Amino acid sequence: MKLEDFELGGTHLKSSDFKQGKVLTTEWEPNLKYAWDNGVAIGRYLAELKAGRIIARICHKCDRIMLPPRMFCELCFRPTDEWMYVKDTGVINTFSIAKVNWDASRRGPKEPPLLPAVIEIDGASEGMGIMHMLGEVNPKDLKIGMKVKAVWKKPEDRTGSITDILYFKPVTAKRKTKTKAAPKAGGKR
Amino acid sequence: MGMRKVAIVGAGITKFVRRAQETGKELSWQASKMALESCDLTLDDIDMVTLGTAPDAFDGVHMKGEYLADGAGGIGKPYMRHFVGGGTGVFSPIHGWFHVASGMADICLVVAEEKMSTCHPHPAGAFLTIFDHTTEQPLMPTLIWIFALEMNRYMQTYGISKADIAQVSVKNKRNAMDHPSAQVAEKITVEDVLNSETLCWPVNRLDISPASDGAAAIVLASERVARRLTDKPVWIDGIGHSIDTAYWATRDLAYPRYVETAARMAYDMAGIKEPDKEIHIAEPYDPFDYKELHHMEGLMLCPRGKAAQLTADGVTARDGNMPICPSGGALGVGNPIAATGLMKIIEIFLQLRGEAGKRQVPGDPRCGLAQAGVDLMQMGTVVVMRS
Amino acid sequence: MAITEKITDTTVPTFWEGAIPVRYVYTFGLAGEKFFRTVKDKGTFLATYCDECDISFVPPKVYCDRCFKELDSYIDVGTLGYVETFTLSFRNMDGSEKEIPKILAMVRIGDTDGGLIHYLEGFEIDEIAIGMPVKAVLKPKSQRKGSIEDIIGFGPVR
Amino acid sequence: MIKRVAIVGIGTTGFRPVTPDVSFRELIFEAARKAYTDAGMEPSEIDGFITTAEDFMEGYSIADEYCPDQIGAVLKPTQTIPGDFIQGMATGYMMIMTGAYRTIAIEAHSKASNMKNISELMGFAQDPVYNRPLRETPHAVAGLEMTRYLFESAASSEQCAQVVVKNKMNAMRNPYAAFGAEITEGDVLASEPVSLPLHRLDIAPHADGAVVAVLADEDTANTLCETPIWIEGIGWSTDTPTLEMRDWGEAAYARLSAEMAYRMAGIENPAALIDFAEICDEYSYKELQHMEALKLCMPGEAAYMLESGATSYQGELPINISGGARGVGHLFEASGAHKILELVEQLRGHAGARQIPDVNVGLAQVWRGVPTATGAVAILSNM
Repeated sequence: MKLEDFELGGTHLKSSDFKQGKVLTTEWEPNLKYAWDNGVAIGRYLAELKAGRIIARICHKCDRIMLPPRMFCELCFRPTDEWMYVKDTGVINTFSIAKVNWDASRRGPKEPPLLPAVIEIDGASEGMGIMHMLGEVNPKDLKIGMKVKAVWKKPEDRTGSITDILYFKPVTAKRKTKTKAAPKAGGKR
Repeated sequence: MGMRKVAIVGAGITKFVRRAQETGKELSWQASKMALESCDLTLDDIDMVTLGTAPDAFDGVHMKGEYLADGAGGIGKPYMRHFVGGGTGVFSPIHGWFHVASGMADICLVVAEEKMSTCHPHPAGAFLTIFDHTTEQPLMPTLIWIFALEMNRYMQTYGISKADIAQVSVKNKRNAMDHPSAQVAEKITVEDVLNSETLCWPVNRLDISPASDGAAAIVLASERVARRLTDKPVWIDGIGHSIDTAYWATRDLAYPRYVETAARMAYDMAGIKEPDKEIHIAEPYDPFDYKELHHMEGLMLCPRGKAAQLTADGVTARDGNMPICPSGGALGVGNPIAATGLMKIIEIFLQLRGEAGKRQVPGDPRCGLAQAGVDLMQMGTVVVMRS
Repeated sequence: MAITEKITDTTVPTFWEGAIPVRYVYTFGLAGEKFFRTVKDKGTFLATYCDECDISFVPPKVYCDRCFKELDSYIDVGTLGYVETFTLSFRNMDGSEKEIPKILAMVRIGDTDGGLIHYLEGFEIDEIAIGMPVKAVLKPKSQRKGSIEDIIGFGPVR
Repeated sequence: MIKRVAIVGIGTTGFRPVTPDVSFRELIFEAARKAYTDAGMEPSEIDGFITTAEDFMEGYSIADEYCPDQIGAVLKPTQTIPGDFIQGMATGYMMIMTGAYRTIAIEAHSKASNMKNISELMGFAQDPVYNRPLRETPHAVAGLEMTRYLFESAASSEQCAQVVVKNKMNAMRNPYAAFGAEITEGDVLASEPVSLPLHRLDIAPHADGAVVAVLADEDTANTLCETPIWIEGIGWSTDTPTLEMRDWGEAAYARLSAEMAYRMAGIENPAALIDFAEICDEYSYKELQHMEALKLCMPGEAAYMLESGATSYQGELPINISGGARGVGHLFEASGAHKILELVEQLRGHAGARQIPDVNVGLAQVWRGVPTATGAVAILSNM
């Protein structure tokens, strides 16, 4: 057989075909809402974030200090053993300079890029990173391996969320930047 | 071992398009009907059906495997869906292989479908909710972040430039010019890629495969039936699948070990000791251009960090020593997730039969491989095929 | 049991709220487009017929889902049908209660193997019987958009 | 050649209306840990893993991503089947029969309590063009079917209510069940109408919980345990998803699945050979409709059998000893899992207060719920 010998299905529509009503359509916005149980490990993780601390969980058998914390070790498959506070500093494992929002809409010309990163947290086992944002930094100065520190919300504004940390900023920012905060994520959810 | 041999005996595919008028059911039927016609079978001959399709959040139907059943030929038959994220399309023949190699079915229809355009205004919106709902989604991530983060780490680890990586997009989009299903085939240059809009540095628009609608299907048969149906069966000689932890930020992002474990499983089954010599042609998953390189390394087709050089040297071109994505891949043909994986299987099937037309690689290839994967950079699916 | 530290205080468990914020626009497909264009413009229903399997499809399909034959000729099957089954529904999709319960029915159209699921209008629940003939009631042509909502329901045959 | 496949280990958390003290990961870990301990294996020794899950039930676009950690499947051959546990078990059965895997673990769970509007989610499974725009309760599909079933079988709403009474009573003896109660036929008929003839108490309320089972090939099973529970037959099937094209009286998916499973098990007269059955009663009438489709009785006879007490706890063919979905709770993808769990416990003789004496062959049947026409059947034995 050869693909070329067949008449292939698939009728392409242009975006204007929709706008001009050349094709019948129906719309739907599902109401998909959840309240997920945090359970033991994430429940404690969020509570500690509210208190301005990052907590990890230790597996003695694998000798790992794990972040985010978990009540079982996914490698040796037994319960983890102990809680441990880790630092709110870390190292940039990798980063990006994002000009699109979560829904693929583009950030406006005056909106600074978002700076997502994987940050390896000091005190956790090597390579234990979490995804978070970077701030108070010129994107051009970003480098893998850079030391960073968490910038927390004011205690009264914290809600027990990963966003209680506003972003991580370089530890040795030489010049004072006037862009105080990291940009807000765009697009309505 | 005494395992039953399983062959691919027929294939079908739709065009990959940005917005299809057809429903997902109709696309599935178009591909499935073509697959049956290609090997002179009717739906009556099919013992069982398996369907691969990725998130319900694309097509916009809860339990969409159930919704698609009639278009996929599943009515009144044992019919089941499998779903391993971006790895789904190459898992499809693996699930089909379970059906036939176990002796449960003699002939199994394997269908893969995706209709991403239903998700408006852009399917990207469905990707926010692939991240951990509590510890990641509040940061409002987009899918491109995770690829950009991985690409940056990969570039840094091996000292690879954006230009090195852009060559993959150039190659695949050009290869796709000969694929009848292709959505975004074009002749572009490395500069075009580098000058295209930067979305999430280091990722530019032309580094990424498009969102697509499409379907693909194959027919699997047991050895006895396959030999009766065709004089050119293509055998599934090795299958492998593996998933890494969901805690993706705790992993080495420079190397896809989930692909390596899946590949080792498939190579063991196929008796392959030196993949770089024994595999003649490969279709690794290329949703982003660097991913082709990343996956080639995970497949052990070249040493870590060396895939870009092979691409620069033309080794992975269609007329090179190790053609990679001669179909045009996700970057060129399009990326209706599950259907893309099966498109890759179909390309290897046609290439090994010498029926790939203008895309045919020289040198009479006898052993090929298709791979898909990803999820949160964690899923690997690998199929080794021989003529 | 399996984990060594559990929550033992009622005030401790917490939850995280979220949503899947997606929106969809569905095309009707090759057959659906023809069906609803015809409802909109001509006020009648179309079927496709597979002569291999002797099955007629309402809603029409471009393929026979039993033998995969392509079905490309459409037959006007009118708007008369028979109650195959029915239910008195008290709830909406979101689980909320309806102000007035509605009679929902599966109506076989003509002598086809298919039909439509829609409301029965103009009946008391006690009047409904399986096998009873009914006729589609459509919105006025000017208000029809090409959708299942162009049909108000099925009413008595007079 | 592999000849037989057995269940060699099973673990569960039990089933509760809510589980606020554990995350889905912690919930599943408990079931997995118990299953592996029961099988006398560590997950590192297991060749492959299967999770059964649907995205929107989990609240993720790609729920598959989150399947490995809590079942010990990191970097192992693992996959998600968006289907019922029994379909997952069918895949596991096939994997072992290929000869490429000796042992497979299968996981299913429900965190249905975490869905804030489960009714609308169920409605989201309807055809977006022909059905969904009416914004009808998803239970209306069952209401339509119940009317037709009662018409064709001449069974009554009262008899359907007796199914609820029986199963909720059975659940009183099942420590895993969340909805055991002593109620009357009148209580069911007096409960609020949802989609008549369906009342609120005809419909199974949902529950949370997890189950993990370990399958092994014959040789491995015989070395691992004294009483392997053999999979004698397994079948799965799908009828048309197009509501308008359906035969509304008969549960064709159940008949086809059963025929496949019976063929595999070499069973010609299921009513005589099967000692007990766990069958889908997500809606009360479904138990009766399914009994007929499974050929456990003649068409139209299910209600008589129920009334005669033949399907009760002490009857000739006890049905839903566990309490079924009405007594245990509706578990969505894990529905088949609690039925398999019940079969294993009964066939091992570990069912405590609800143990049926001298049982050798059990049948589990499941349906994927409205608006689907998909089901699966498994036949297990301890011989």
